[in-house]
Amino acid sequence: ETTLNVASAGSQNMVDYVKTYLAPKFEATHPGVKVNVVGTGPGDAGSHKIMEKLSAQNDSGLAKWDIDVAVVHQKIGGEMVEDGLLSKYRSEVKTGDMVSRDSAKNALGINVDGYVMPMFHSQTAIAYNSDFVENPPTSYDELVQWTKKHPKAFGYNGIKNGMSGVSFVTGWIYAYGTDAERLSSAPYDKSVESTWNKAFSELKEFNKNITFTPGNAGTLDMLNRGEIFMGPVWVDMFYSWKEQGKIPPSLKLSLIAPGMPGQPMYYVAPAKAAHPQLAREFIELATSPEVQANGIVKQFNWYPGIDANYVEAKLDKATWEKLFAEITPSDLSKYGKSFPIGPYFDDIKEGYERNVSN
Amino acid sequence: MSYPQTNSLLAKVNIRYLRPSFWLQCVFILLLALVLFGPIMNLLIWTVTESWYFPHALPSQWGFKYWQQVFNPYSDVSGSLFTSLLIAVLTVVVCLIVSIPAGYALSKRSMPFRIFWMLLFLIPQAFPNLTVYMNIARLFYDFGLNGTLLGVIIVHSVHGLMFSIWISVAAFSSTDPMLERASRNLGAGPFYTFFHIVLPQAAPGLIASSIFVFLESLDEFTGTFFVGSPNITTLPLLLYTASMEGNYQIASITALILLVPSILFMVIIHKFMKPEMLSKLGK
Amino acid sequence: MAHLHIQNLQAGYGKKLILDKINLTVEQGEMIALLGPSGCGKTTLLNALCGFVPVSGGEIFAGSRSVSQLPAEKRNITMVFQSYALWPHMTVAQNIGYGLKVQKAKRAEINRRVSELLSIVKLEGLEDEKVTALSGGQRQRVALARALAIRPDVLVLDEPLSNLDAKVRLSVRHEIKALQKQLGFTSLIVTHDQEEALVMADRIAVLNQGKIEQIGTPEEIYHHPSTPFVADFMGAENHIKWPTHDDAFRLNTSNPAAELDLYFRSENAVLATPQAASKDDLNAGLIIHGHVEQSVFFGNNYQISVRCGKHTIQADHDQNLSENTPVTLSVPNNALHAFDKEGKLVAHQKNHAVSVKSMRMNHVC
Amino acid sequence: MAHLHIQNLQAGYGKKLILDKINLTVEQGEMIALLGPSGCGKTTLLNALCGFVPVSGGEIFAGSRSVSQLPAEKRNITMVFQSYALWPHMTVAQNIGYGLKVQKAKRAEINRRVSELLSIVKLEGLEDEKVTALSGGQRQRVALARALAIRPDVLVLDEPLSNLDAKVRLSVRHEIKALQKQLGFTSLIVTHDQEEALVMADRIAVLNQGKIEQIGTPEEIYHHPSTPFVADFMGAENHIKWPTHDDAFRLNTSNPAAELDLYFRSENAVLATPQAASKDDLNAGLIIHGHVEQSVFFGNNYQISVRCGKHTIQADHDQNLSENTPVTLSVPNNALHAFDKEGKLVAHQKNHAVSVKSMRMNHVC
Amino acid sequence: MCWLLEVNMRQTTSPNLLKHRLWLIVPAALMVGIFFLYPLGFSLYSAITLDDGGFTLSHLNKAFDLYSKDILFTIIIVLVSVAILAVLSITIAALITLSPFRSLTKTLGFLYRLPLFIPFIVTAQMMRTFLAKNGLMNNAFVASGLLTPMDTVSFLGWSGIIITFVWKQLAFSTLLISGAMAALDESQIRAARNLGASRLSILFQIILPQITSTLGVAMVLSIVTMMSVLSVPLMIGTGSPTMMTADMAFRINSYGDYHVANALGLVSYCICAGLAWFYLRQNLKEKGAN
Ligand SMILES: Nc1ncnc2c1ncn2[C@@H]1O[C@H](COP(=O)(O)OP(=O)(O)OP(=O)(O)O)[C@@H](O)[C@H]1O
Ligand SMILES: Nc1ncnc2c1ncn2[C@@H]1O[C@H](COP(=O)(O)OP(=O)(O)OP(=O)(O)O)[C@@H](O)[C@H]1O
Ligand SMILES: [Mg+2]
Ligand SMILES: [Mg+2]
Repeated sequence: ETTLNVASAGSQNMVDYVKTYLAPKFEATHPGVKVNVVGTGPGDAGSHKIMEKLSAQNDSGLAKWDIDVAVVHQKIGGEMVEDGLLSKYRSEVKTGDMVSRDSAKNALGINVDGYVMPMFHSQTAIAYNSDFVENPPTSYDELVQWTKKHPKAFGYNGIKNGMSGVSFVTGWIYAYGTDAERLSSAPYDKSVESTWNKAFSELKEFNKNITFTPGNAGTLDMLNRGEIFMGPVWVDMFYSWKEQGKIPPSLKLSLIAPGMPGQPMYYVAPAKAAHPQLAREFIELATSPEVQANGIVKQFNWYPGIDANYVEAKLDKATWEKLFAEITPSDLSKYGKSFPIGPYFDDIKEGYERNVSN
Repeated sequence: MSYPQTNSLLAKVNIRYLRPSFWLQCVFILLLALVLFGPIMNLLIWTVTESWYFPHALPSQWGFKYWQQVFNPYSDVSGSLFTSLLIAVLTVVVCLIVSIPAGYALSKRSMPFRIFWMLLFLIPQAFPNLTVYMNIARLFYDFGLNGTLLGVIIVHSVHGLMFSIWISVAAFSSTDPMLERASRNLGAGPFYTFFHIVLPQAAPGLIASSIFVFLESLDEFTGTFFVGSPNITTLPLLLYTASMEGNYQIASITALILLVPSILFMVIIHKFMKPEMLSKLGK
Repeated sequence: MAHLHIQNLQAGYGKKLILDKINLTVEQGEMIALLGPSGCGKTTLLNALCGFVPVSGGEIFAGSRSVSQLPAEKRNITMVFQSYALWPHMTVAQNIGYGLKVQKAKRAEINRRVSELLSIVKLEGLEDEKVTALSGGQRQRVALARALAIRPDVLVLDEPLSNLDAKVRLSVRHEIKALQKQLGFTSLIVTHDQEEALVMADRIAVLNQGKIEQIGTPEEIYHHPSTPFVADFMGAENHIKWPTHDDAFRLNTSNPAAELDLYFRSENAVLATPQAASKDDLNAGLIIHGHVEQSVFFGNNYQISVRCGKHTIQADHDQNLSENTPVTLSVPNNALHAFDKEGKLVAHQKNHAVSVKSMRMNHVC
Repeated sequence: MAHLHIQNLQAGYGKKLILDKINLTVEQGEMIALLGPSGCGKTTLLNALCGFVPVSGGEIFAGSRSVSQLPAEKRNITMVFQSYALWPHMTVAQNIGYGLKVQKAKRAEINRRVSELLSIVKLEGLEDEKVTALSGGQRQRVALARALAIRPDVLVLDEPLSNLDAKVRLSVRHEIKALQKQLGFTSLIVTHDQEEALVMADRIAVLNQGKIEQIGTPEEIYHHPSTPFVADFMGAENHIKWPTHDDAFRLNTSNPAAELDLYFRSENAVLATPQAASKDDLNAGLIIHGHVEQSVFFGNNYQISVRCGKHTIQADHDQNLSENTPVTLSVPNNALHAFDKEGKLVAHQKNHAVSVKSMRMNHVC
Repeated sequence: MCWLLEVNMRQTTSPNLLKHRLWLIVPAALMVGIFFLYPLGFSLYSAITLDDGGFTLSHLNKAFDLYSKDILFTIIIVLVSVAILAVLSITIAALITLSPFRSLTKTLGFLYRLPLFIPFIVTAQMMRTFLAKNGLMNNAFVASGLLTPMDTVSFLGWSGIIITFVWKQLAFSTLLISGAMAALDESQIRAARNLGASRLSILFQIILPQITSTLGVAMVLSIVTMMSVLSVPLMIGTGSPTMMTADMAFRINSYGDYHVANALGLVSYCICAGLAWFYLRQNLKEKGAN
C-alpha cells in the first residue's frame, strides 16, 4: 500500500476538508493508496513548519522527501519557490490552465508561475455585529471616526498574533501611506518607507481607542462574545464559524475602502516528493471544478481557487449568490487587494514594530 | 480538687471547629477550588457546546456534534492517542535511565563543575527551541531518525531531561548519607547499595520527575512535527491545530481525551507506590 | 577474625583534624571500650575505621591487611551506628536480614537468622513493622541486630546501648559479650557508661580531644588512672587543689608544701558522724571536716554532699543524714590519686581500692 | 507554674491503643520520673501531654485548665525530644534562643540567656556552629538548653541524658535538678537509668505496656516494689520460682509449700566462701549453695554469677573469686520480694535493705 | 562545541572521571550534547553571524532595539508569576503540612493536583474563554450578582498571562514543595510548636529555611517553562508588549529572520541561566556550610 503524505497548514477546517473530503475521494479512485494528512497549525507558522521541514531534508541531501503534497500560505509558497523546494508541476495537471488569478503567478513579488495552484482565495474584511452597528464604516476614514465615537468597540490582533491584523495594518498603509498598486509590484524602493511616518503615528493614535484581541480566532471570538462589535477577520474563517454556528447570525462583513489584502492558499508539490505522480493527481482532483464547487464553495463558502467561471457552472445560482451575499463581487474587485511585495511587506511590519508598538 | 468535665464528644468537636482559622482555611480552600475548577468547568462545558454566543451566559445549544467530528473515521484519534502514550512512556523510561545516574552524581557536593552541568541540562528547556528544531530535523534526516519513534522519543527526552535531572538531583540530595553508609558497612557494594537503599529513598522524587517528563512529552508538539511527521501522529498535533485556531470544541474534547491517560498514569502511581513514599511526594 | 591495628591514625573533617596520632591494637577476639567525653572524636574514630571518614595519615590493619585505603564494603568492619541509620523503607526483618541478603544467603537461612536475632534483642513479633513505627529503644535494638546478623569479624559499636532501658541493656550487654566470646570477634565499643565499659571490655581506652590518654585493663584504668583527666573521667569526681589553705583539710604527706591535684571517688571517702567518730585513721591520707549539705537516695546507699569551705565533696554513706550534720571525711592514701602540676602521677600506691573499702567497713561497724 | 493532672488518659497511633487509662498527678514543682521498658509508651505519653498524639479519651489538666484539646503551642508544656529535633539550618545559639524569639524577647536578653545556658550545658564557644557539626552528645545538650531557655511551667524530658557521657551527665543531671528546685517547674522525666530516676525524681512512676504499675517515692519503689514487674525492673534481677525442688535452696518461711515468685538484688545476696563460712544467719530468708560461674569487675566491687542447679544467681562481692569456688548465698528476709501466683506481694518486711547490707559487712570482716 | 569538550575531558582526566563519578553524567551529557547542543550550535552561530558568515552583533542589537520592551515585559511577567506561584504553593503546602484539620488538608491535597495533567495549550485555550470580558468567570460573577455586566473587565493581556502561568504551574510547584515539607522530620515541627511558635512562625522560621533548595528548583523549573511557552502569549496575550517567544515566532514566521530570532533565544537563555545560576550558587553555599 502506498501512502500519499499531505501536509496542510491552516485552520482545522482546512485540514478536515483535506482529510474527510478530498482524501476519501482520492482513495476511491486510487485503490491501494492511502492519504495521510497532517495539520501543521494555523497561520504562517503552520506553513513555515512545512518549509523548514522540507529545507531540512534538502540540506541533508535526501533523495526522497516525506511530503508529497503541501498546502501553504501565499507568502511561504513564494519563499519555497525561491529556495528551490518545489517542483514546477502546474503544466502537468489538467486543471493547470483553469487558474486565472494573478496570485497564481506572483506571490508577494516572487514569480511562482507553474509551481503553485490556489486551493482557494481568502480575503480580509471588517466583521461587525449588525445588532449594534447599523451603519458600518465603508472606509478607513469612517472607521477612524467610528472608533472615536465607540472607544474599545473595535478590535484587532496587532501584527504578531495572526494575519488578519497584519492585513488590517497593510490596508492602513494602503490608505494612508502608499497605494496598493505601487506596493504590490516591483521594483522595490527603500525610500518609500520613509513616507509612512504619519500613517504610523496616526495608527498609534488609533490604537488607543481600540481593543487588542488574541489572534485571528480571538477577534472572531470576541465578536461572538460581544466584547467588541467590529474587527478585521478572514472571510473564509468567518464563514466557517458562521456555518458551524460558532458566531451569531447577526455578524456581517464589510470590505472597506481603499481596500484590504487577501491571499490564496497554495497546493504545492515538493521537489523531491516520493510520489510525484500521485501528488499531481491529487492536486488535479483538488482543483477540479467539481471539487472546487462542492467542497470549497458549497461547503465552506470560500472563494474558489480556480477561475470562477468554471466553478459557477457547476453550482446552482443560490449557492453561488450566497458567496457574495455580504461582499459584492464589485466590492471584491474594487477593494480586494493583494499583499505588497516582500520587501515592502517587511518594511510595513518592521515599521509597525518600531513606530507603533514600541 | 475537682476538674471540669468536658468529656462529651460534642464539646470537643465544637472547640476544634469553632476556631476562626478553621473557617479561614475553609474559605481559602473554597476559593482555590473555584479558581481551579472554573477553567476546568469551562473546558467541560465547551466539550458539549454546539453554539455559544453573546449574550448567552451559557451555551445556546448543547450537543455532541463535535464528538462525532473528533471521532470520525478519518481522524485516527485512538491510534494517535496510543502513539502519544507510547512515546510519553518510553520518554519517561529514557529520561529515567540517563538522569538517575546523572542526578545521583550531581547530588554530591564534590562534583566538579556542578553548576556547569546543571546549567547544561537547563538548555533544552531554556533555549526556545523553535529555531533549533530545524537543525535537529536536518541532523535526524542524516541519522535516518526522522519519522521514527526513536527520533521522537529522543527529542522529547532531551526536552524532558531538565525536569528529570533537576528533580532527581533534589531527590538524591535529600537522602540521608548515613543510610548509604550503613549499607556499605554491611558489605554491600556501591551498586547494590544504590539500588537497594538510595534508589528507594529517592523514589518519590524520581516519580515526581517522571510525571513531569510524561506531561512534557504529552504537551510537545513542535518537535514531534519536525522529527515525527508525517509517519508519526500524536494527539497533541490535533489538539494544537484546533486550539491555536480557536476551535474550542475540538480542542476541549481532545484535551479531555488526553486527560484520560494522564489520570490513569496518576492512578497507577498511586497503586504501585507505597503510601509513605507518596507522603513524601506531598499530599 | 582478625586483630585490628591502628597506627598513627590521623583523621578529621575537611581541614579540621579531629584524631591525632591514634595508636591502638585490638587483639583477636578482644573487646576494647572507647571511653571519652562527648565530642572527643569517638564516632570519628569508628568512622575512620569503617572507611566513612578519609584517613589523612597513618594506617589501619585488619589482620595483616592494610584496610585504610579500601572502600567501606571491603573492610569487613561492621558498625552499629549511633544514630541507628535504619532504612525507613524496609521492615524490621528486612533491615536485619539485609547483610545476609547482600551475601546471597538463602531465604530460609535469612529468616532463621532474623528470628534468632529478634529474640536476642527481644523484638519478637515486630518483624513486619516499619522501622518508622518503632520507639527509640526498639530502633536501637534493630540496629544492633542488623550488625550482629552477619557475624562480623570486627565489630565496632557506637553507643549501642544508650537508648535501651536498664533491663534490656543488661541482657543485650550480656548477649553481645557472650556472642563476642563465642564467635571471638574483635570489637571496639564506644560507650559513655563507665560500668558498661568495665564489665564488657577486656581493655579500656580513654580518649580525650582526639588523643588516647590511657589504655589498660578495667582494673588498671579504674584504680590507676595515669592522668587527672582519666581519674576525673573514671569517677574520681572529687577534686581538691592542694594546698587549700584551709584548716578543715589535712593531708598526710611527706612534702606538705608541694602543689598537688588530688582526686578521689565518693565511694572511697569514708564518712564518720560525730557519734561514730573514732580516732583518726592512720591509713587516711586526707582528712576533711565539714557539714552535710544534701543527701540523695541512690538505691543501695546515699550520696552525701559535704560542704567544707569552698569545696563540696561527695561521699557515699549507708544512711541518710540530715542537713548540716557535722561530719568527718577520711580518704585512705591508696584511694587518693595525686598529680603534680604537670599532671604526672605522684606517690601512687598499688593496693586495690576494694581492699580499702573493706577497711572502711571496719570503721563503720 | 502549675501542677499537671492526667485523668484516665487514653492515646495511641491510629487504632493501636498504646496508653490505657493513665492516672497521674504531678504536683506543682515536683519532678516525676517515668520508668519503663522500651516500647511501653513513655514517649507516647509525653507526646500526648504536649499535644502531638491525639488524646482519644480522658483529660489532661495543667493547673485547672484542661489542655487536652488545646493545640500544642498553647499548652505551655515544653519537651526535650528523644531524637533532639534540632533545626539543622540554625546555629546552636539560634536553636537555643528560638523559644525566646517566638516570645518576642529583646535581642540582648536572648543573647544573655543563650550564653547563660551554653555555660550550663558546657557548650561555650560553640554558639555559632551549625548543629549538624556537633557530636551526638553535644546535640543533646543543645536540645536541653533549648527547652530550658524559656523557663517552662511544665517541662517534660524524653531521656535527656541518654547520650551524654558519664561526666556531663552527672553535671547536667545536677543542673536540671537545681534549676527545677530553683525555678520550681513541674516536670516529668523519662529515663531508663534507674539511678537517674532515683536521684532526680521526687516520685517515680513505673510504666508497663501502657499502664502505670506503681507510683511512689524512690525509696518506696526501690524497697517495696508492689508487683513482680516493678521488682524485676528496679534491679531485683534474681528470680526464683518457689518451690524449686532442689536441695541447694532453702527458704525460711511459715508456709514452705506455697507457690511463690522470689525476687532479690545482687547487692542483697550475701556471699560467703567456705573459708569465711559461719553458721547460717538467722535473718536469712533464703539460703543457696552453688559454685562461682563468672566474676566480673564492676569498679567498686565484683559481680559474681553463681550457678545453682538450673539457676544462675548474681551477687555482689568485694573480692574476685576464681571459677568453681563453692559458695553459699544468703538473702535476708527483708530484702526478699515474694509474690504469690497472682503477682500479689507476700510477707514483705519494712526494714531497709541498706541496713541489711551493713550486716553483710559484719560477715566479711 | 560543548560535547566535544566533554569527550575531551573524559580522555584527559580519566582518574578524575572515576573518582568523582563523572562517568555517571556522561550519557545524559552526550544526549544533550548531540541532540541539542550540536544543532543549537548552528542557531547560536546564526545569532552572531551575517549571512555570509562574518561575525556581527547587529542581530543582537536589533533584538534589543526592537524588543527591549518585550524583554523587560517577559522578565517582569515571569518574575511576577513566579512570585505569586511561590506564595500560593507555599501557602497550600504549608496548609497541608501544618493544618490541624485533617479533612481540609485531604481535600486540599486532592484539589491542587487537578491542573497537573492539563497541557499548556489546553490551559491557554481554557483561559482564553474563561477570562474574557464576557467569559465564564465574568458571567458567573454577573449571574451571582457580584458584578454588573458593565463592571466586567477582560483579563486577556498581561494579567491573563500571569493567571494562566500560575494556574498551570501551581500543581507542579506545590507538588515539589509539599513533598519537601513532608520529608522534614515531624519532630522538628513539634519542637517548635512546643516552644510556643505559631504555625506561621514555624512556616517561616523552621520549614522554609530548610526547603529553600526545593523551592529554588521548583521556581527555576517554572521560570524556564514559562519562558519557553509559546501558546500562552499567543492565545492570551494581546498585541504589545508581548513575551519573547511570541517575538521569536513572529520573527521567523513573518520575516523568515532566523538571525534575530536566535539572538532573542540567546537573550532568553541568558536570563534563564542567570536566574538558575543565582539559585545554584546559593544552593552550593548553603551545602558548603553544612
Ligand atoms: N560532619 C562533621 N563535620 C565537621 N565536624 C564534625 C562533624 N561531625 C563531628 N564533628 C566534630 O568532630 C568532633 C568529634 O565528633 P565525634 O562525633 O567523633 O564525637 P564523639 O566522641 O562521638 O561524641 P559523642 O559521645 O557526643 O557522640 C566534635 O567536635 C564535632 O563537633
Ligand atoms: N508513629 C508510630 N506509629 C505506630 N506505632 C508507634 C509509633 N511510634 C511508636 N509506636 C509504637 O508505640 C509503642 C510505644 O512507643 P513509645 O515510643 O512511646 O515507647 P517508649 O516507651 O518511648 O520506648 P523507648 O524507651 O524505646 O523510647 C511501641 O510499641 C511502638 O512500636
Ligand atoms: Mg559519637
Ligand atoms: Mg521513647
